Order: sequence, then C-alpha cells, then structure tokens
Amino acid sequence: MIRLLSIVFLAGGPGAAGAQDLDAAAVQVLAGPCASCHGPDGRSPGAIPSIAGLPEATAAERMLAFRDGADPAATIMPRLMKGYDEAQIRALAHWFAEIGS
Amino acid sequence: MTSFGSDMRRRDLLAGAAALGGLAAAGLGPAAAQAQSTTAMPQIDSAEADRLAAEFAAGAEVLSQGLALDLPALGDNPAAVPVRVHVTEPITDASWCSEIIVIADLNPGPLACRFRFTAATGSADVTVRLRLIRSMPVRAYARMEDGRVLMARRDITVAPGGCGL
Amino acid sequence: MRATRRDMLLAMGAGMGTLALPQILRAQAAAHVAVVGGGFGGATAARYLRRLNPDLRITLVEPQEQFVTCPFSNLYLGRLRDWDSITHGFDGLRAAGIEVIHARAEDVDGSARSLGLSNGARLDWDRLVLSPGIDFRWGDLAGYDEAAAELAPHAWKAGPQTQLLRRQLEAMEDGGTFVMVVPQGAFRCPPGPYERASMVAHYFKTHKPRSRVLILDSQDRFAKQPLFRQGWQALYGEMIEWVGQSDDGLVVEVDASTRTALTAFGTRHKADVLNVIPPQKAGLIAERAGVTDETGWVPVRADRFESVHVPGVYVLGDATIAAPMPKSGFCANAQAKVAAAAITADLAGREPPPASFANTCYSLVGPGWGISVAGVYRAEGGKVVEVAGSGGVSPLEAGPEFRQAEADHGAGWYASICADIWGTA
Amino acid sequence: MARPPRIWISNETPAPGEIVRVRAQMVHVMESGLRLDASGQTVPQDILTGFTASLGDSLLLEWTPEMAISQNPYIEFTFAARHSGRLRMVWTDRRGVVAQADRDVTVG
Repeated sequence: MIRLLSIVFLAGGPGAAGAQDLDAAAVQVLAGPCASCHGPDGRSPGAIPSIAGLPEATAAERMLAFRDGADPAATIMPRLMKGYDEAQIRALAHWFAEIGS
Repeated sequence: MTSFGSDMRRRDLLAGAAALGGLAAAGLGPAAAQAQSTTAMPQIDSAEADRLAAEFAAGAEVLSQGLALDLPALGDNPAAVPVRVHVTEPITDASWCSEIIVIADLNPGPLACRFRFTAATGSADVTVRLRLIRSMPVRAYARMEDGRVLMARRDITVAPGGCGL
Repeated sequence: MRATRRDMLLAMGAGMGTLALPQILRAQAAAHVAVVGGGFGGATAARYLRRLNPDLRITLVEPQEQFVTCPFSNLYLGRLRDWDSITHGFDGLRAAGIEVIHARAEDVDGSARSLGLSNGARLDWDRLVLSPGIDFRWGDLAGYDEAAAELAPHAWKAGPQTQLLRRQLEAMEDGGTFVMVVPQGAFRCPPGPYERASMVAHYFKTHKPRSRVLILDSQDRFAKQPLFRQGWQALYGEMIEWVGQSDDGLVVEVDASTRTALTAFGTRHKADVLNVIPPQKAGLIAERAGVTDETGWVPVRADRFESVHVPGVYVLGDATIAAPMPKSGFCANAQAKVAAAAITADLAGREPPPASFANTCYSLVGPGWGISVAGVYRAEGGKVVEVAGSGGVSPLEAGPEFRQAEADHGAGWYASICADIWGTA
Repeated sequence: MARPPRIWISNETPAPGEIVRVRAQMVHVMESGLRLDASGQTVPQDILTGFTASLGDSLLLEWTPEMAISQNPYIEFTFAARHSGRLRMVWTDRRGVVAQADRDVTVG
C-alpha cells in the first residue's frame, strides 16, 4: 500500500539540514501526523483538503508559504510548518505527490 | 540525579522560567512568549543547595528520619507546585522544631523559604506553593530544639502538560 | 518461547551471513504484536503496523465492541453531535486483517512475553503495545469514589458516564447551576474542561437561558485561557464563571448525594448538576505491566515510545509521560505511528527511523467558533522536545472567518482521524 | 490591596491542645526580579518578605518567602490550641505591612 520510495531531492540541495536522514522510512514517519487532519494517505473524507496527488512543486510552494507566513488566509498550517525545515517540506511534498500518482 | 545539562527539555525550561519570571501564573500569552521575557536560568548543579544545607546544619549530623516532604512526583504546573513539610515525631515542650528551610536545588535562588516556630506552636507542619524552573531535587531541613537536624528529599519531574498553557 | 524463537533467528542470522537474510525477514515478519486498547493510540498502532508489514500477526485487545471518543463528546453534551457520530466499531480493523478480541487485558508478563485476558486466554507476543488511557485516583478527592460518580458523573471516559451527564443536564430546570470540578495534577485533554463548559453553556443558552456554569479550578491558569475567555464573553456573556485556585477554586471534598463541592477555604457550592473530573493516572494495565513509575504515569523512550522499564513493551497516549506533548487523541495517534515504525524496524533488525510528532487540538467554544493549539515535536536526548519556533495557539485578534474556519477544520480533523484510525468517517 | 486575605481555620472553638489547621492566601504579584519588560528592562523584584502568625501574645510562626514562592502566596500551617486568643496573621513586603487578618480562637 505504501510504496518504498526513493526520495530524490530536486531542490533541497546537498547539505540541507537533516536531508541525509530522509530515507523512505523517515519520510513516512514525518508524514504520519499529516494523515490525522488530511486523512489516511492524504485523502480527506471531511472539510480539510486532500493532499494526496498534489503536484509536488505546488505542494512544496504552499507549505513553504505557510511556513514563511506568506498566506494570510491560513489558520493552523503556519504554526505546524514552522516545525519543519525546507528539506523535510520538500520530502513531504514528494511523498504525497507519489501517493496520488 | 547527577547530570542536569543533558536532559533539559526546552519546554520544561521555558515554562519553568516563565513561572519564575512571574508571568505564567498571570496566564498571559503563550509560554514561549513569556520565556523570552525572563532572565531566569537554573543552577547548573546542586552546589549552592549543598552550601545552604551545610550552613543550616552548622556541623550537626543530618538525620534522614522524622521529617516528611510531600510533593507531587510530577509537577505539571511549574508555577504552583504544592509542597508540604512536617515533622513526623511528636512535638512536645521538651522536643520541638524551631526552624525549617525548603531548598529547590536548581532554582535561580535555591532557598525557597524559611519557617521559624516557637515552643508555643506545638506543631511543625507547613504547606506552600513553589514555582520550579525545571525537574530537580527538592529538600527540606528541620532544626529541633535539642540540636538535631532532620532532612527529607524528593525528586520532582517538572513537565508542563502543554496544549496552550 | 517467543523470545527463544527470536534468539534463534538472530543466531541463525549471525551464523549464515547475508545469504540467509530473505528467509529471516520472512520468518520475522510472522512475528506477533499484541495491542491493548482500541482507542486513538492502540487502534492506530494496529492499523499502521499492518500497513508497514502485511505479514505481521496483529491482535487488538479491547473490551468494548464500540469505542466512544472523548474528542467531540463535549459536542454531544452541547447537542451539536449525536451519539452514533462519536461511536466507532472495529470492522474496519478486522477488514484490514487485524484480529480483534473483545476482552480486558488483566496482566502482562514482560519476561515470558505473555498477556492474560479476562476471558481466560493467554496471548504470547513478540512485541506488546499498551494504549490503556487513564484510570482515576479514586479517593484522592475526599468523597468522590465510583459510587459517587453515579450521582456526580466525571464523564472523563466517554461512554455511559457521558450519557448520564447529558441526561442530568436535560433533566435540570432552567435557572440551575452546572458545577465542574477541575483536578490537580496532570489530566487527559488539558483544554477539555473548558470546551465542556463552552458546550454546556451553548446548551443552556439555546434551551435553559437562565442557567449558569461554574468552573472550580485547582489551578490559576488553563489551556488556551485567553481564547476561551474571549469566546465565553462574546457568546455567553456572564453565563460561565471560572474560579481559579487563588480565588478559592480548589475543591477539597465532594458530597455527591447533595451535589455539593467544598473548597479549601470553606465555601460550599451547591450544584444542580455536578461534574467532577477526578485526579488521574495511567490505565491500570500499565501498572500491572510494571511500566509506571512513582508518578503513576509511564516513562517512555521518546524516540520509539518503548517503556524504559520493560523492553519490548511500547506504551502510547494519555498513559505516558510525554510532555511537552499533551495528553490528546492526536498525540496518541502520532505516537502510535512512531511506535509502529520502530517496532517494524526492530523486528527486521533495523534502526528505527527518526521520530517526528505533531499535535493539533481543536476546541469548539460555540457553533462556528473554533480555536486551536498546535505543536511539532521530535525526540532528543531521550526526551520529547518541541521544535523551536513551531506551534502555538490561535491568534486572539482573529475575526469571525478565522473562528469559523477553525470550527470547520475541527470537524474535518475528526472525520480524518477517525478514518485514519478505525476506517470510519 | 485588591482584596483581604482569604482565611480558613479548621476549628475556631478547639478543645485544649487540639491541633488547629489554618490556610491563608493573599493577593501578591511576587515579581521575581528575573523578568524583562517589553523594552528589555528588568522588572524590579517585588515579593512578599515576611508572614507572621500569633495567638494572643504567643508567636506561632514566622515565614520568610523567597522568589520561588508562587504568585498569590499560599500558606497552610498548624498549631496546638493551648489558650484562647486572637489569631493574628500579618503579611509584609518591602513596603511594610501589606495585609493583616484576625480570627478569634476560643479554647473550650
């Protein structure tokens, strides 16, 4: 069900904090809490948007905007995204893009 | 309890520092914001607490019986931790407690408070509420009129429960 | 016996070198994980273990055939939710290939790696997950015991107690007083009492507008305090009164038969409905398993939520000492995923992936008025730490759209996490 | 003073020698002296420095709080009721006496 993914960092770049730890198992753990709001595998049954299958670049951009406080309509996501570095955010974007594809 | 530097929890320190800073109990703003506005820092070890204890004992042998120290093992609100100290042996006209001190080892000022009693008190049983900056040993010493010094000690885990406290 | 087989496998692996690896993995994949507790921690652990390794044998032990969630049970009290919507069965877990046994876990033998059940069965396990929730320290609050709880319900474990409290609220005459007693010491769901006060006030406002809510608190501050107070003022005016410890809010004795709460400074509060939330500790099976410490809660290794006392036993949720993570359903769910990954890795002889947790707690102050707190956590030096700069509560100055969005997100969170855990929406 | 101290006494008419329990709490900011204000200046320390309890002419208890004592200081103590008299409790800080509370105790 969950495929083992080889994460390729297109934009995280070498030397990004924590990037070397981000094998598939690590990203899966990182993505664990996402499901609590966005639904299993990012497929939401309720009022919170699904994130499975979002294009990777779009998802990363949105998460980074949340983190940087650049989305005035956001509620809780800025507070959550401040807990992740850019490499982690890009790995999450990749993870949920792959799940939906 | 020996090494205190390695197991420091950020929130533990933040909330504790806020408690000592004096803001936490007022319920103003998130803990992180409070913490940024205080200079409260824990002692790095129990040296100052030991010095206070030695000063209190003044050379007398310290007995680890006869004094009870009650505090919760888990301090989930570091701004107000109830601490009870009482002499467990009978207080009589011939044998009574004249003084008690409470020491919070790693607080910025480890001496938390001092009590003095008289022959008229007929008892030695006190409860106060402490603010604690982090997990630490708490101890109490009692001086008996016959010259004995009694001591009790408990470790407390300070772990504020979170959720927007 | 299990341990012996495990030792043998390890020895075989050592003896045969890398060529034997596929066989070992297959053999280890048939390991048995027993999970005690079908709530936010346990059911999540069972489901995620199954996802991470479809070959594992997984048994979930839960006495109730239907699990009623504490989250959103306050909305049931406020008549904003019906009972069925907070009740979840285990068919979803069975469909995922998890064996579900409806019995109570009675004892744990950590060295023999076995688990005794109330139906007389014994289960051998290779790894055990305990997610026992809380039990009450009956007797810590004078006058409040299990019999008293039938008159003055705690409703702090969702189920018959919740229904009893709602019946009492419904039977109360307009103009009555609902009194809530908030305990000393760590308790499940720090914002829970204040959301409950909000929901009872909503029910009063819509059905019994002359009634009032009185909160007697053992502390001088509480979770999301400024946000709750702002919402109370806006939605309920003076209906909710909160009395902190410094204002004589600490209750030292309860008389359930007269529904009276006595404070430390001698004030007697007579309630028409009395809700006493008692002091708490880890669920009883944790104590029996030998994983609790002198605090009554369970210390765990933060990177995997394995007991520091009994290897091979993983403990999740409200029972654990995981501060700064709060005792919330979201945290239990997040911890379960970390533990499932750690168990899977451990059984395969790998290091567990780095732990990462988050929490989001929504509270409903009134219809369309939601507030939240969030945090992101990781394991560091054996402790859970909050990631610097992350988390925090909803802004105090937010407008109605923001509050409405958070109310909607709260409902969305509930739908998602229930789907994630029980496969129910 | 925001309001008078809160007092509870287990028995105001105790038997001779009975151990009487007293709870007392007053409103005080207990400013630790470790806090910085919005402009980064240290807020001066302002704590309760003393508390005494006496029964008639007999001193029962002196308490010297330090900055570790929580805001709105709480104290609970006991004494043996050997004679009737006025139980007087006095709180002081750097400004002097900030609160006083009296209760009559009649030993019978």
